[in-house]
Amino acid sequence: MGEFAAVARGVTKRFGRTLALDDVGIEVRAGESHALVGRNGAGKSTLVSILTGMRAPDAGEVAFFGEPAPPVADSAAWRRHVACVYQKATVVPELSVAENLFINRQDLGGGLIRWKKLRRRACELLETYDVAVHPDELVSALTVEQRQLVEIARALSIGSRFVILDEPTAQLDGPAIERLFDRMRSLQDKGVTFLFISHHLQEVYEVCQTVTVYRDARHVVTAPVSQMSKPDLIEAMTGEVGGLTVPSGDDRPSSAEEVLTVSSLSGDHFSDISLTATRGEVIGLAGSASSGKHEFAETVYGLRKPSAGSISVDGAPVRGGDVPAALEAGIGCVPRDRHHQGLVLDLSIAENATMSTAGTFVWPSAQRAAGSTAIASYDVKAAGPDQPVSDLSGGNQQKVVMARALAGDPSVLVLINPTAGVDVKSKESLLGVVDAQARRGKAAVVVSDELDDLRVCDRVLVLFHGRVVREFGRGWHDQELIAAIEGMSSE
Amino acid sequence: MTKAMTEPVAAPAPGKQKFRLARYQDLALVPVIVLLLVVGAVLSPIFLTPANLVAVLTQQSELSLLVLGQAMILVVGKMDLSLESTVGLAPALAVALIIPASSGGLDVGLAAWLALPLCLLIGVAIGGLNGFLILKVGLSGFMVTLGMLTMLRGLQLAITEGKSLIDVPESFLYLGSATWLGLPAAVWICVVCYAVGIFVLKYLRAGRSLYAIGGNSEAARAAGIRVDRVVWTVLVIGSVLAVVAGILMTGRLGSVAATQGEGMIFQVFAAAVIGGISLQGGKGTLFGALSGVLMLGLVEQILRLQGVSGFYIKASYGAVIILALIVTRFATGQKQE
Amino acid sequence: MTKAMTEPVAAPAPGKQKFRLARYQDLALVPVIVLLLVVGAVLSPIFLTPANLVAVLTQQSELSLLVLGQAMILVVGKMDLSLESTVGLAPALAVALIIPASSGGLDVGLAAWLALPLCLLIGVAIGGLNGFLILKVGLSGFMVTLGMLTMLRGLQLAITEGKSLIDVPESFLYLGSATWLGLPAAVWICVVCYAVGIFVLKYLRAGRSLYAIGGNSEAARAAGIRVDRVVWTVLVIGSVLAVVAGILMTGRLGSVAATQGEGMIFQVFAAAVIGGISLQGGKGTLFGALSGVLMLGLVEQILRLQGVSGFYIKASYGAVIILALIVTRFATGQKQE
Amino acid sequence: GGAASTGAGGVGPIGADHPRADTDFWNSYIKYFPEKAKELGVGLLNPTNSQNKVENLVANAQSLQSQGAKAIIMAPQDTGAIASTLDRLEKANIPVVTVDTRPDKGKTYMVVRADNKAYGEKACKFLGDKLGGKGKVVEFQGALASVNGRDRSEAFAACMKQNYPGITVFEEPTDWEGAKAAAALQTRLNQHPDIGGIYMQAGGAFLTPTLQVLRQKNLIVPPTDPKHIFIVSNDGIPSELEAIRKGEIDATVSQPADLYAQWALFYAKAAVEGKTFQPGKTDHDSTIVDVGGGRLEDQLPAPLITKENVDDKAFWGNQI
Ligand SMILES: Nc1ncnc2c1ncn2[C@@H]1O[C@H](COP(=O)(O)OP(=O)(O)OP(=O)(O)O)[C@@H](O)[C@H]1O
Ligand SMILES: Nc1ncnc2c1ncn2[C@@H]1O[C@H](COP(=O)(O)OP(=O)(O)OP(=O)(O)O)[C@@H](O)[C@H]1O
Ligand SMILES: O[C@H]1[C@H](O)[C@H](O)OC[C@H]1O
Ligand SMILES: [Mg+2]
Ligand SMILES: [Mg+2]
Repeated sequence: MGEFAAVARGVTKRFGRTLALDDVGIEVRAGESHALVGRNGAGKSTLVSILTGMRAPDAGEVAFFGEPAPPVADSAAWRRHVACVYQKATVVPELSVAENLFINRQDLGGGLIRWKKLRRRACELLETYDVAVHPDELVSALTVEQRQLVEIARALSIGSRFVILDEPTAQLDGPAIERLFDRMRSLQDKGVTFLFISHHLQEVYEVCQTVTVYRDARHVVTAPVSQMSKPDLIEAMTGEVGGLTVPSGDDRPSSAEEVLTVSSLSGDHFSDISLTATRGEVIGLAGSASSGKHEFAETVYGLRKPSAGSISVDGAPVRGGDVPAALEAGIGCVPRDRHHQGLVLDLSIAENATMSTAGTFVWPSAQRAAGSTAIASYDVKAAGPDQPVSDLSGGNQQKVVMARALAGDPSVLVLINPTAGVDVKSKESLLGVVDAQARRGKAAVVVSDELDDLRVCDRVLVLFHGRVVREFGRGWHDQELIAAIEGMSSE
Repeated sequence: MTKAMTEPVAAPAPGKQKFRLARYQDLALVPVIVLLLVVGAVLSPIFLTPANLVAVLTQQSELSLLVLGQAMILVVGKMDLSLESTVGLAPALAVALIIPASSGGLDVGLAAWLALPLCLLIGVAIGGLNGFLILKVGLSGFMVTLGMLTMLRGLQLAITEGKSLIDVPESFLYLGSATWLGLPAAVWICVVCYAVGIFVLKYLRAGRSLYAIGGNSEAARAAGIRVDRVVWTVLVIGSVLAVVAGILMTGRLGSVAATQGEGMIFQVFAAAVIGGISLQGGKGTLFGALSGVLMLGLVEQILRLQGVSGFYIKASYGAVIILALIVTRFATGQKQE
Repeated sequence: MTKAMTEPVAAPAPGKQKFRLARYQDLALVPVIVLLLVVGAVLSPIFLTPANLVAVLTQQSELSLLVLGQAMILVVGKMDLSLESTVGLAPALAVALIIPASSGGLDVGLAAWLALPLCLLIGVAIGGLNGFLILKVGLSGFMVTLGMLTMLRGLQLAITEGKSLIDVPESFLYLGSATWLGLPAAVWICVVCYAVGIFVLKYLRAGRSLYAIGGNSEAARAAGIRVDRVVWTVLVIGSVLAVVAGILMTGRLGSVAATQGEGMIFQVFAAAVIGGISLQGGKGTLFGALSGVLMLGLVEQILRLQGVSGFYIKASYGAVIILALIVTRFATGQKQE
Repeated sequence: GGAASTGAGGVGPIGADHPRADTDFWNSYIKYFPEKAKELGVGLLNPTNSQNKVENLVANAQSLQSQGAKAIIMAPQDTGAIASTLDRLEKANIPVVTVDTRPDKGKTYMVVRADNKAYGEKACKFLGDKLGGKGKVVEFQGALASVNGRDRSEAFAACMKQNYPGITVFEEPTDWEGAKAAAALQTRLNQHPDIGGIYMQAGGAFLTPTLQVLRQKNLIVPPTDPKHIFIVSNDGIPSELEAIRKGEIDATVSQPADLYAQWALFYAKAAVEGKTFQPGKTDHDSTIVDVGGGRLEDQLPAPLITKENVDDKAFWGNQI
């Protein structure tokens, strides 16, 4: 059994009446990169918490390199076997990089902490793994990418040769993802084993050799990646035949009637951007994390104040930096991060979905009815309109955000990362909504790092350092778009 | 739209159960209150007499207004410790501006009828200042209002030189001492304030927005709620309610005591939290808060009627707070933060 | 109190600048303290005399111990409001167990030398109980310690029936009244406690774990830190420090005052936060907290020596707190929460 | 420091701490203080005020000491917790005169107060006689941390037990706070509508809130009415005398605020001048008693005021 870096067998885990894992197993061969995929709520993160000793399973066993896992209380022993970059960051933001690297072992075995030595050791470590950050930097000042690298370096420095990455790419832009993959490959060459979780199936093909699929808390299949086509994979995840059908929308009727006009808009991290969208048009905005594309979209919706330029909807100017004004003018928005700006988790689906619609009075029955409509129209899996959104899985939560953005029947949609962290099937239905809205004569601006999201667009603008550097019509190729995003465009 | 084809993520049952519980959570204290009424009646024959119950209500009226204000402030995700000092300062300052120096006033000599409006205005000013420091300057709400608590209490001392003001204009005493339709005016005022508050927080968009802001202010902002404006308004309303409490207390005691309101803030938090208001914001109802106030009032009254010496009342009161927290903790099954 | 990672800052430059500032943040109040010394000296010829400075230190010694305890509790991401009642209850209970009923005691008649160890034990018990309720029962720390504050203060009332205890054993008075090498023992004790605290929080793994837990308790747990154990220990240490403060105060006043410690908790928070301790946990140093204590002590002494009437001192004190918050806010450039 | 002195040039400087300003009794005392100092030729430091908190008193004493006070006048309201401060002042050779209260421990040059036990007794006898030895009485106790609260409470209780066993007394601890008294009275009146008497240990603190409660319950009626509640108070402030005239309350003990100020200053001056005193009758209608261990207390007269003698100009409450 020594050939397996990690083995789990017969693992069952229950949260109250939710069965999160139902007698599942996984075998991760030493030295490989193993993908774990499944829909939102399939139980992936729960398995991770069991494989890292953060939770004890209700039943089942775990072994590393043939050795049974240590008792849950002995976290030090777990850390030598397995390291993890969780969905949520496990760093301490207000402490320095050096200290985070050696957290809970700052004394380096010497009793007293010697800060100079600690810093030196941190430098060495960062150099070894080629992480370009200063050891004195506070972790709160790092980028997501840098933070993840610090976490990986820390994990490897503890001596574990098995690393779990739970949706590491969800928050990274294209080039950063590429850099992460390069690093994974080179570490794999040095004998490190990876368990990799992602909703981006193409990534599985890029870095993994084996894939395991979970569905509804159960193990469905484990196979070499080379033997699973994308449609097979999706079928395994969803239990339905037929691959992903992201609507491309190339048969959408077009119109010349301008809805959204942005002229010479400047603001945080972008300047002098002009753009017009006509009825039924979907415009994509692509670019790296520092391209200013998010800031531009947020400015259009009034979440940020513009420093110059103007926005108008149906010819009427919209006051900048004023969300209510934007809503009034007919702009709806799915904000960048649903946890941060999208939802009030403790409130019900109905309340979240109707939060942006005007009116002095709120009649609970009317609100509930609106909630039910939203659940039906956006295919939200929920017990009812009164259910708090905190009970929903990620994908379903995202649909509620979409419902909120569309509640006032806006004529312009600003969608930022609309499918982030959402499984393939939910992604399909969300993009279907975008297409359907465009067909109803709405204009939409889709800001995304995901190529799938951009495929529904009629044209894609690429931003680089706050300016539009290229525009693509339909039918672009992945490579040319990525090159443009990375600023390597020839034009 | 795409066909429904997603599998339910989790068994829907626990979700359903959770929101059912949540809906009735604001009624959680009702059985406790009934129990206290029964216990009170068994222990003391006069407990259920109208006079006794009215006494409980009257004694809790000032606290209840403070709790009303604080509850809204907590729901919106802030905190105002200075409410208890507003209870004393606003009446003291308003009265001092009216009465002559010989009675401890400031010798400004404003007309007596100005006392009430002036007092309310002072409340607006205090709430507004707190809002400014928290929202515009960006200071920690807990700390600002802690500083304000000290400063306002100090201001009252400075204005009155530590004196209680006895020569209070009649008009100012009226509300705290009048009886309307057989019930003290103070009780009517509380009832009306709570009724309005409960209605607003349930049926008005502006009221609902408090929950959105307290639950996730960024999301509220992104949903088009004018967060700062709402928070500011709530802080001002909280201060004004504290002023009203101060006016009632002045009327009830016939003077503005130098220490008026001192120590109340602890009870305010206790009542609000026991009543289901979360210190984290975004959760709880005013009805719940009110039942927290009533519960504490009944406990106190039972102890007092039982002839429990005043020295033991405070300890029992503290024990009841902790007990209530434990009960709430297990009733809701959620860890508190 | 885990904070989510904030938006990534793209350019490393501002980050670097930030950490530089952050490293010197605990020295932020040093210039203010120097300024206050200069102002004091200009205004009053006796200000810089050893006698006056020692008086300031002595007056602040009890507060400083409470701040030390509270600062550690805040760093670890909790809060303990009950510290101020521990200051009174622990000595009162310990002494009452020793002295006869005729002196206000409980007539248990334990040996006098037991007073000190007993008192410390009571501190351990209170901190332990708080920890149990917060960590094991899962109650809100703010609320538990608020309830505890009321209950302990009530317990003291119940034990002493509102009286101050004057027949305190000599051994118990010693620490608060003795002078060692020309300085009050109280000052020495504070110096030693702070020195140990600063050392532990800077150079020991256990000490550093406070920051990790306060900054992100999930991360701390993942790194193998025994979060509950550390938090519990810190709560116990905080209570014990409050007990020591109570012992010093008893020695200084020559008796256990009925209201010993009352109202101190507000000053404790003010000093800690002005000294750079974050209410959100994970931030601040004990040196900073100490300078917060000294700053407030100097301000108070200057006002007092200036003959500012006691009635104005409190208001000025509140104003200073708010001012200090504003200065900190703009010095660090960060909004507070 | 900037401590300005009033009456400069007289004997002194003498430091004074006033205990509180939130009752009319103490306000009157504070008002008399500078006048009497001028009359006696005493040089005063700016008086401090400890606002009912012993910690403030301790700090204030320290600051008076560092401003060079030759003697200190204080009125510790917590008579226990002042012990160490007295020890410290003794070591620094600063004589202390306490007024109103006698510290439980520690050296004092002279205590100026009245026989507070007598207040309790007078109140007890008055109520006992008026109620004919039976009925129910509410007593607002002062802070038991103060010797005054204890003396008045103990004497009242002892006298009731001995002379009027038929009377039930409800003791309400109030810490000298009017709000606590009002809440207690409200409840007691509901529970026992037949309350026949009230003893308030300090009119300065309890008068207004009590009358406000009674007014709301329509219980302010002439003594002839069977519903009348007999009220006896302590302090003798002008508004109590006014209330007696109006028949709202029935009696009070006049605790001489003027004489408190006058004789406290007198003894402080004498202390600075190095004079000494012996127990025995004085020339000002009072007695110096040795209350134990050579500690002297000048017990000033504190007459009972009722409707009959309320207009007597000799009462200090009629002089301001
Ligand atoms: N602590 C918990 N308490 C209650 N239910 C939980 C808890 N953690 C997870 N669950 C439930 O267990 C199920 C599996 O969740 P898990 O987080 O493992 O899903 P996942 O596969 O990681 O999903 P995603 O792709 O969205 O990250 C979900 O239904 C979730 O609601
Ligand atoms: N500790 C918990 N208690 C209750 N519900 C939980 C808990 N942890 C997770 N859940 C719920 O389980 C559901 C599914 O969790 P899941 O792992 O899918 O998160 P997610 O929303 O996909 O996160 P992300 O968007 O970061 O991927 C979510 O609705 C979440 O609220
Ligand atoms: O000591 C008491 C004083 O004699 C007077 O009765 O007012 C209340 C107390 O200060
Ligand atoms: Mg997950
Ligand atoms: Mg997820």
